[in-house]
Amino acid sequence: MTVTIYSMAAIALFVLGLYGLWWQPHLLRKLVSLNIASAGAFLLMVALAFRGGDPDPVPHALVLTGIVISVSATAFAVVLAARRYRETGAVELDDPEERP
Amino acid sequence: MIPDTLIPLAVLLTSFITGIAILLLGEDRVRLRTALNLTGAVLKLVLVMLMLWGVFQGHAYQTRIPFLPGMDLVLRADGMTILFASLSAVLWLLTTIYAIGYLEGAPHRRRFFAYFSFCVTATMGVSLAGNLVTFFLFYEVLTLTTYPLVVHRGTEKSMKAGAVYLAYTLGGSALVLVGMLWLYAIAGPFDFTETGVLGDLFAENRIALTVIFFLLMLGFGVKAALFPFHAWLPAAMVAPAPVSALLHAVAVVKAGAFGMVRVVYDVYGITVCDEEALLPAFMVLAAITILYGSLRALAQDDFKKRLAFSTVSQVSYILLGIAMFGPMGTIGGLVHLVHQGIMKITMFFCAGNVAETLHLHKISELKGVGRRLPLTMGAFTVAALGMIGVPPLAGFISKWHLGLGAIESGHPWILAVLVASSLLNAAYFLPILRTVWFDQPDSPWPAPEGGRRLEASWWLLVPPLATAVLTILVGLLGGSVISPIHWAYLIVGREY
Amino acid sequence: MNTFIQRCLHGGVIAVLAGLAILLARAVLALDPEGRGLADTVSAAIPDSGVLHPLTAVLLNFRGYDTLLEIAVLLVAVLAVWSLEPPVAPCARVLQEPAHRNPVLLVGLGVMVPMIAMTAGYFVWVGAYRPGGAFQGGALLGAIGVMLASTGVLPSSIHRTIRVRLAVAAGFLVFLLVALLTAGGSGTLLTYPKPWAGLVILAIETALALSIGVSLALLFMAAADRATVHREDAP
Amino acid sequence: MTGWTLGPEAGLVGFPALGAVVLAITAARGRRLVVGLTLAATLVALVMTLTRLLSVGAYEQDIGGWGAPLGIGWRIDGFAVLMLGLSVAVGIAVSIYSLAYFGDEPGDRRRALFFWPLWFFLWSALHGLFLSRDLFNWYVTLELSGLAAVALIALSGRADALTGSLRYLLLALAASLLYLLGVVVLYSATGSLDLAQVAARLTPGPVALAAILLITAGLVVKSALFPAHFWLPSAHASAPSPVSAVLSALVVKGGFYILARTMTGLWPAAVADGVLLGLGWLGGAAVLWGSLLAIRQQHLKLVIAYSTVAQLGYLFMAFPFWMEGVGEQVASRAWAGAAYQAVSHGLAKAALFLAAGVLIHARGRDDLDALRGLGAHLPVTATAMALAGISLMGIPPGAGFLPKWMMMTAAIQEGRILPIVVLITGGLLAVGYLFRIFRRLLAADDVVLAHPPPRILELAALGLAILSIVTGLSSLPILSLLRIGAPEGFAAYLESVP
Repeated sequence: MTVTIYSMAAIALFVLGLYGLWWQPHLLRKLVSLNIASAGAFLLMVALAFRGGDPDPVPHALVLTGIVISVSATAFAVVLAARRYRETGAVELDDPEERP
Repeated sequence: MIPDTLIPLAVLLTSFITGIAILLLGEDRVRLRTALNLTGAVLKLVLVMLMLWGVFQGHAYQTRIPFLPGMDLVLRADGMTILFASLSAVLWLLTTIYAIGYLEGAPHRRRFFAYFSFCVTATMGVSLAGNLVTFFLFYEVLTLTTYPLVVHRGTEKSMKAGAVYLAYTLGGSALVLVGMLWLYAIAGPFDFTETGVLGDLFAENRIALTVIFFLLMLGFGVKAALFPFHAWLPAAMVAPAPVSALLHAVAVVKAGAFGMVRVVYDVYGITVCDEEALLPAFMVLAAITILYGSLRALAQDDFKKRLAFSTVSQVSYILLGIAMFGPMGTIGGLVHLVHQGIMKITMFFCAGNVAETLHLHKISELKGVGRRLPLTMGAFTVAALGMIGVPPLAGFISKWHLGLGAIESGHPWILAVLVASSLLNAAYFLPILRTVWFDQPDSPWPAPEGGRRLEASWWLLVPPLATAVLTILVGLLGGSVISPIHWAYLIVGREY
Repeated sequence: MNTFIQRCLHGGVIAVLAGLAILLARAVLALDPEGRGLADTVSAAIPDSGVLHPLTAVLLNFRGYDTLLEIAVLLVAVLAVWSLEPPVAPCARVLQEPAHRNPVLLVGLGVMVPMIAMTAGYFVWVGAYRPGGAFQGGALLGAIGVMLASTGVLPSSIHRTIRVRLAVAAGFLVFLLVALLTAGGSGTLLTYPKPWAGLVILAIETALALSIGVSLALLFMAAADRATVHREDAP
Repeated sequence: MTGWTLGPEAGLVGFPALGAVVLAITAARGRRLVVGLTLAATLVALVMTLTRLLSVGAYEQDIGGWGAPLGIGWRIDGFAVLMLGLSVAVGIAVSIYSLAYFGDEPGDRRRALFFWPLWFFLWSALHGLFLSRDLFNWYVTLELSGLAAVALIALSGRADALTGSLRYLLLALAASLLYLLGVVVLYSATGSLDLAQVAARLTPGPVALAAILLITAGLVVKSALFPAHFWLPSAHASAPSPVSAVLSALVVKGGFYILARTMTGLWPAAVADGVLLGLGWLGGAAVLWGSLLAIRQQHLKLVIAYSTVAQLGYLFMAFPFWMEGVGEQVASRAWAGAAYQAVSHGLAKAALFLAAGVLIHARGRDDLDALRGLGAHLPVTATAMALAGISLMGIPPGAGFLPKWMMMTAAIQEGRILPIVVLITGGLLAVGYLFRIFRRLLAADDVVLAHPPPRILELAALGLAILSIVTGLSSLPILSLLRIGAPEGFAAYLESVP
């Protein structure tokens, strides 16, 4: 039962994150959405690892790997977006006011 | 001595290596380039003559290279190969000599001669191809290597012509590709075989094989400038004269015509084609093209354009000969493959000389040119008379056999087409001869540059004179072993 | 018209996402509710792994190759962030007032930094037996870096020195050399010789923790630099 | 010593990674030496792997000696080594090119500082990807290669590159998450991440369907299949030219490779026909749409980038031939065709981008009209472009002809007309967009070169272009390599290779 609740919550987080990634125009919001989606995916992994009573360590290790990747990518994306802002003044991906 | 299995490959390599070497040489290494060109061309001619003799003696030359599972690339020499290959080898040598003189001092000669060599390599590959996929490979390479030659001048007009050329020829290739694919699916991998390879298969897949036949023939027909796919040929006239000469006489249009020959004789087999009534449609199409081309030629004042439409008309004689069931028709078609090449290349050399020495491009400007360029115009006259069909010149031989074939195969209306076409030939060639020899020039012609005794440089004079002599010789010496007509008889003996 | 298309697109995306959710939910519900995954297999293999904690065993031994690549990801991220530095390096710091002018901050740092560092070391060591390990330790070291950077003790152009580059790369380098040496020794990557497995893992973990800490701090500093500039440039 | 059985394939991952980390530490010092050693070592590792493959057949390596499901496994078979060969060939050419490409201007010097470690990490990650048979390990290699690729794009520093790379990064991350979820579902159902074990334990049902759909969706975005291609052109066109070459030739192939592995690995137990058919349709649409857009572009690298969109479509057109009820002859023919296409496109496209880099370097601009008359000045580069173009157009003897031929014969055996129409139309459209480049190169305009490019740049491009023609004439060795360890149900066609 617990597993099911956590799993459903994880799926909801994941889908909401993807929706935000598509819908939010501001780059930082997109990044936050992406991290929400990642959180959903990681939560699902941990939740499913708990099915058989004592937890399965392999998904936990995978989540740890996933988190490090996610942190690295997010940091890079933030710096990239900031650099782009310096160059073009744009904070959105398809910014109409972007300087050519 | 080179083993028999390698000679076909060596024939290709003589020009391919020449091309690579030229590409690697600097633009200004004129002498070395000339030497390379001539060595390659002579070497190729020697090898082809060697093969000719060998094939005559019953040797089998074959190079087989694995390509895909169950599918090889095959290069080999049979009677038809020899017919086409010796034509290409002889004319390549002459055209190379001519091009060296024609392009003296022009820019981008390295590129020109390199692609010229590649183009000849592809033509040789077409003639040596021993199965459909090899044929297709070289056929495509031919299209691509000719493109830089067509657009050689690099002007907007030549770019447009290049685009037209590509659109037509690659469209045709797509048809061939589909046909070939389908054919392989039905018949499996096969080599070209005298009297055809389909045999009983045809009865089992009548509809499919009929469609394939039309796909292949129309696909090749594009390059052979068959009506209504001929428009690229006059457009490609923007190319330099040696290119036009090669395109018209040897490489491109002949590759198309040769493709049709291969399909009818060595894939389907002439007997099958006749029994299944595949040919009449092409006979009609050929007749239409012959008349249409001649009529359009009448209306042209541009010298090269008139020759171009004349080519459209003349090349279809080959198809006409193929499409008639009967040895005589076949002989007429095959021999015209060679004869038309010799005569037409003479004319383009001459047109080139006129353009190069006097900068004239229109027929109406040629008044009295004969007195300024007697040798050139003499050669032109021989070729033109040959085209019209005056005995005993080359054109007469072809037309005579075609006429015999028409009667033999029971299509007397073809005779009417031949007569009409000859009259039209006369109608658009004789006025040129009259203008050239008998009209008074509007103003005296400028004297040759640098006080030369000759009307033009040797490089430009030898090729047209040589081909003009050939035009006479192939008619007079029809009985000798190396005459085209003899080979046509030999081939026909094996196909029926 | 344009808004209509947008609305349709919006509806379409929502429908696709809802479909995705249903698909996933159905799959999750169809899974065996008692599925134990590899829990038992891992337990059985622990004695051979050189450590006692299953998570560390998976991370550093069973699936150590994943971890190797993952550290490469972190290293790539640091390189990528550095590569984005604008041609003229900004001199901005997060705190305009350096810490050494503020005695409270200075004393605070003096107490906190050694304590956190000690905890980090403990985490790395204890990872062999109970929850802990290079990542937890590295995260704490990263926190030290963040503190030092925020208080202006570390200059933002710190990566120009080879020592910093070495610290960032150390974890990966050590891990990779172990991998290549074991490949030379046993024919496969990362097959640790049995009696030494625990020691090798501890060495790797230490180097990893150092690199993770430094990398995290540097990533933070790069982003913070940018953020400051961002704020100053903004209208 | 008996223990010393060297695992040569480990060097393919290890040596570039070692080179990367050394260059990250030492920066510009001794760069040529490190690069040279890395290239040589990687090449040796490839040759040794190939030798081993040829002598023992397809083999597996358990990293750490644990074996699936506990540890991660590599599978070294013909397909893997073929892709590794492509990667090493392109990688060496690109590396040699890059040594000269990043010149002595201050911006260039700074770029080179980061180019080398990032590129070698990317190279290493790709090799890891091609070797792996572990579903989660693929996720990690995808992320490593993706992150390095994004950083390399942004290296050019142009505004459009920053936008392009950012869009690519966000999409790639989202795609990875989709893939990851698919993997999680598979693991939860089967208790293994090893492809073969998953395949053996998976049963058709909602779990398998969800997993396949998620994995497919994620990888389709990664490999830029229509309609998820929109991130590719701006990213590939705005990157520095050697990076564009790597991206188009290798990186996008990663997604395809994993998808092909999963589909053939899990086939037929868990692969839905609808998914395969859908991929085929999208592939066909990609061919047509990508080519049409390529014809409309006004910038050299955008033309080539859209051509990548089109050429990737061919890869996916093979998938419908793996549906239930298709004979093994046909399925294997299509599979071999797709693998061949991956190689032929990789070589030709890398050559084209490298050549484009030379032309742009020479003129200092990248619009198509800047190319007018360049052919006369840079004949070697023009030749490289022409040879690579022949392959892309699918005209023999270019390598691009063979995969098309294999797929067309597969289609005709199945009696499907549509793929043939698409394949031929795609070829003709390729002629259309490539000759927009060639005709300008041949134009008679007299131009002055802004910078005469170093000779080595031209030669690197030419080398790859010649290789793409050689590949078109040596199908039998390549197909017999592919036969080694071909997946079950995909070997019949290759059995006939002598």
